[in-house]
Amino acid sequence: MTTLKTAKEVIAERVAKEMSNGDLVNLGIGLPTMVPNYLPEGIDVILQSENGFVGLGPVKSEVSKDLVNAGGQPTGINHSGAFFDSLLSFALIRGGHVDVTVLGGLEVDRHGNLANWIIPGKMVPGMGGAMDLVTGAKKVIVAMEHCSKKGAAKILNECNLPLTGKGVVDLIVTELAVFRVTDDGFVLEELQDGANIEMVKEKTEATFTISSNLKIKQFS
Amino acid sequence: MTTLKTAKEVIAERVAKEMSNGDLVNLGIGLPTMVPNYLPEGIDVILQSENGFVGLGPVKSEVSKDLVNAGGQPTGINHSGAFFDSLLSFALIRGGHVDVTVLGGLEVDRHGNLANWIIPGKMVPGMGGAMDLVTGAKKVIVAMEHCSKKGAAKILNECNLPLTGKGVVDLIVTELAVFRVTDDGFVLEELQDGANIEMVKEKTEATFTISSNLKIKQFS
Amino acid sequence: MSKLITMKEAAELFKDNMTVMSGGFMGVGAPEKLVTAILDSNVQDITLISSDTALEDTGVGPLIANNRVKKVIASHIGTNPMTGKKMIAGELDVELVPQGTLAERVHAGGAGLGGVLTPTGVGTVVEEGKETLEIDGAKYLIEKPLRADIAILKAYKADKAGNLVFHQSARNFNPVMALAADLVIVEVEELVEIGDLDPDTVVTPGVLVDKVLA
Amino acid sequence: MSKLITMKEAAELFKDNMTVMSGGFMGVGAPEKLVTAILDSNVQDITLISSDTALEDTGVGPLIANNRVKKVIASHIGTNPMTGKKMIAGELDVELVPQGTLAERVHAGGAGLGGVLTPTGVGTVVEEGKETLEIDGAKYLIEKPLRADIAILKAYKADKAGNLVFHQSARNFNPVMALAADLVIVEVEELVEIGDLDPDTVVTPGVLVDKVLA
Repeated sequence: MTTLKTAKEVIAERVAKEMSNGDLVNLGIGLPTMVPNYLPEGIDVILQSENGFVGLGPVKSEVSKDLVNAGGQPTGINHSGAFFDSLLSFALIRGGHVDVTVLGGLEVDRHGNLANWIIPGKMVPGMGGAMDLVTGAKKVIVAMEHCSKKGAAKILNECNLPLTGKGVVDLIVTELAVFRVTDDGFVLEELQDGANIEMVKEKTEATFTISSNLKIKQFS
Repeated sequence: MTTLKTAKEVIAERVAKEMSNGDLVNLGIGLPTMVPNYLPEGIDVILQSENGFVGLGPVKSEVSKDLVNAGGQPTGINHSGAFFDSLLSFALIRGGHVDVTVLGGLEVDRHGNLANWIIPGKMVPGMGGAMDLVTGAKKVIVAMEHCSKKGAAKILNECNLPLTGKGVVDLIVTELAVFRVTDDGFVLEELQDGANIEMVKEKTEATFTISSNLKIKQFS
Repeated sequence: MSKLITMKEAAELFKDNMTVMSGGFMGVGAPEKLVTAILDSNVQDITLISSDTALEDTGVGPLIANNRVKKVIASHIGTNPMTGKKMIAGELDVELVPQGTLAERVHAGGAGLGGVLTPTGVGTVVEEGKETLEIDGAKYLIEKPLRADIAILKAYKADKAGNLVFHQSARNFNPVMALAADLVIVEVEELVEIGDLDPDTVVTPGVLVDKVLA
Repeated sequence: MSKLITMKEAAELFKDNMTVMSGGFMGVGAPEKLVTAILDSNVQDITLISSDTALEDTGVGPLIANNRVKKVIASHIGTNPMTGKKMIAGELDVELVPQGTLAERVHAGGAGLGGVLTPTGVGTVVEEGKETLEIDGAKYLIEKPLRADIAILKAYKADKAGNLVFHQSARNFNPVMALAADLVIVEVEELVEIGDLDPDTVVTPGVLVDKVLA
């Protein structure tokens, strides 16, 4: 019996395949935090928390008031982890020591621009560490549902919202497709289970080319 | 019975009077390291070693291969000391956290310029931490014999040697005199034991004014 | 020359219009007693530099709720709705700074540097109004150093010389800010004797700490 | 995925013309076994970045004596007369950098910054050939970031994940350089098990360390 997966689960599972063993990974809040649940056999990653440690893991025996993740939630640390200050934490991030960051997105465009921190006219939360992460991480993966809740396209020729980073996105993973960002714009690399090219074209405002090695995910 | 003091002892003793209790002090090699021997009663200073600690003190029970001063010599650390890396060490120095640095000098001029790191045509040792120290310390004291071994003036209108720092010197202490560097040039503040104004003028190339509060050290 | 002070003595150190820098991330590792000392002092019009404005009732949050702050320099204000409300109402000036830029600006302020050359924020609103510099073909923003009149920090342990160690993620901005203020006041969970801390594990040397809340 | 390597495996990692960064101050905290590995590798024309060139027979000194270095970037070369002799003979290029500027340049290289804005060296020969910037009325040199192909470091203890702690003044440039090279190799006095080091006292997180000399 096949259990129907949610869009978020489909996305998280696909993002997990981008990880290599030993990668230092920083995950944004929300959907990205589901990624570790889907890591393939033999792939272990080390999670960084930008408030000052590596080795983020589940809470062990008891909650510590001094140990929270970047979202302020209680968390744990692995035996091999280490704490440090914010200066070193962002030196890791900006200096290219983080192999992969996975973030949500409001808009991504074919120049690799990402908008995910502010919607004019709404409450302004602040960029936190997101601008540093997209600038410094070796690989920036945007993990998001293909369209907004209202059905609007989020994969655009040009972002409309204020940017989080310019020319920073490497890969977009949605519940329908995987796009790689190249110097020549978007390349459709993969269709998720049940998606087809027409469907993706319809829900994507941006123009894109189709990879000659287009992968089509089999029903599992 | 009065014991005759060497020039270096006279200088070190006078420099020691510039210290306030609790000051963080960085001492250059040579003469400056004699200063702590002359600290007045009730005045304790904390010594910084730019290779990465505060609380420099004498070697205690046994020598540690990992504990040397900035000259590479075995040293000790006080109970209240702390070790850190070179980045923090020079953040302390450049950031104005060092209250006083005492350094030797080859030449000082009335603009507060200091030359003490290189003699063209001779072996080049390198500036080490000296340029950071003279730039960052709150008070820069040059502790040196009034003239060179050949009798040449070292307190000049304009330095001839390559500079260690531009406009950085606050005070010069020699075995004859104490000069303060002001925006208007040198002010003779004090005559050491046995010195007089004529003698100082003769051995000083730079023009200087004489403080209205000129102190003349009494024979002790 | 004891560094120990009481809450009352701490409260007297704050003045109107001061710039205050506070350690803490979402309230974790924030000096909540010193925040109370500021509230006790009735001081107004603070410029507050902090990673974030925590929640309404944690960390530096109460300074916002009690109208003590005229300007906030922070990377995140979303968890304290009071900050956003007052900003929109024009009662509070907010300068949003990427968190890594904030860390380096504070480091620059504490280390005597003229500023920070960072790629973070290039091509975004963060670039607006700032000078940029091209170095070896890449573009960098020139971000100015940050310093404060007073830094309020939270440490796990301090000895009586002011040497500090921190616990877990409560470290965050505290050691960076210890260099960047004219006066550094620390609140601790445990005060220990000189000699109790291993000089190899001290994170912030006591020479940077002016006052320890007893 | 063990990080442990032998002396022979270490020697194979070095190539001609590489830039190598070494921890250590006058030989203290310098990775002398890794220096031997470089000598064993017969590698030539290294660009060496280090606080100083130690003594002829300590720290990185033997790399100079054995003619493996074409350029040195350091703050002090006076304690190793071979460095000066070779420089004067035109066999060795030497770039002298103020020690604090060296620390910040390595930090900039490791932290993704475009450079350092420092007042150190303004008005001296250090300024020659460099761009300057005036910020709020003061003049700063723009000093470029420093990175290396390989950093060779010395730690007191490492666990098998590469987490490092240091001993006394042997720390110096080691933790700063751990961020600024494509490959980071560490020599240790004691190798311990994962879990033996307290995450609060680790100075350099293991994620920065690629190889540990067994």
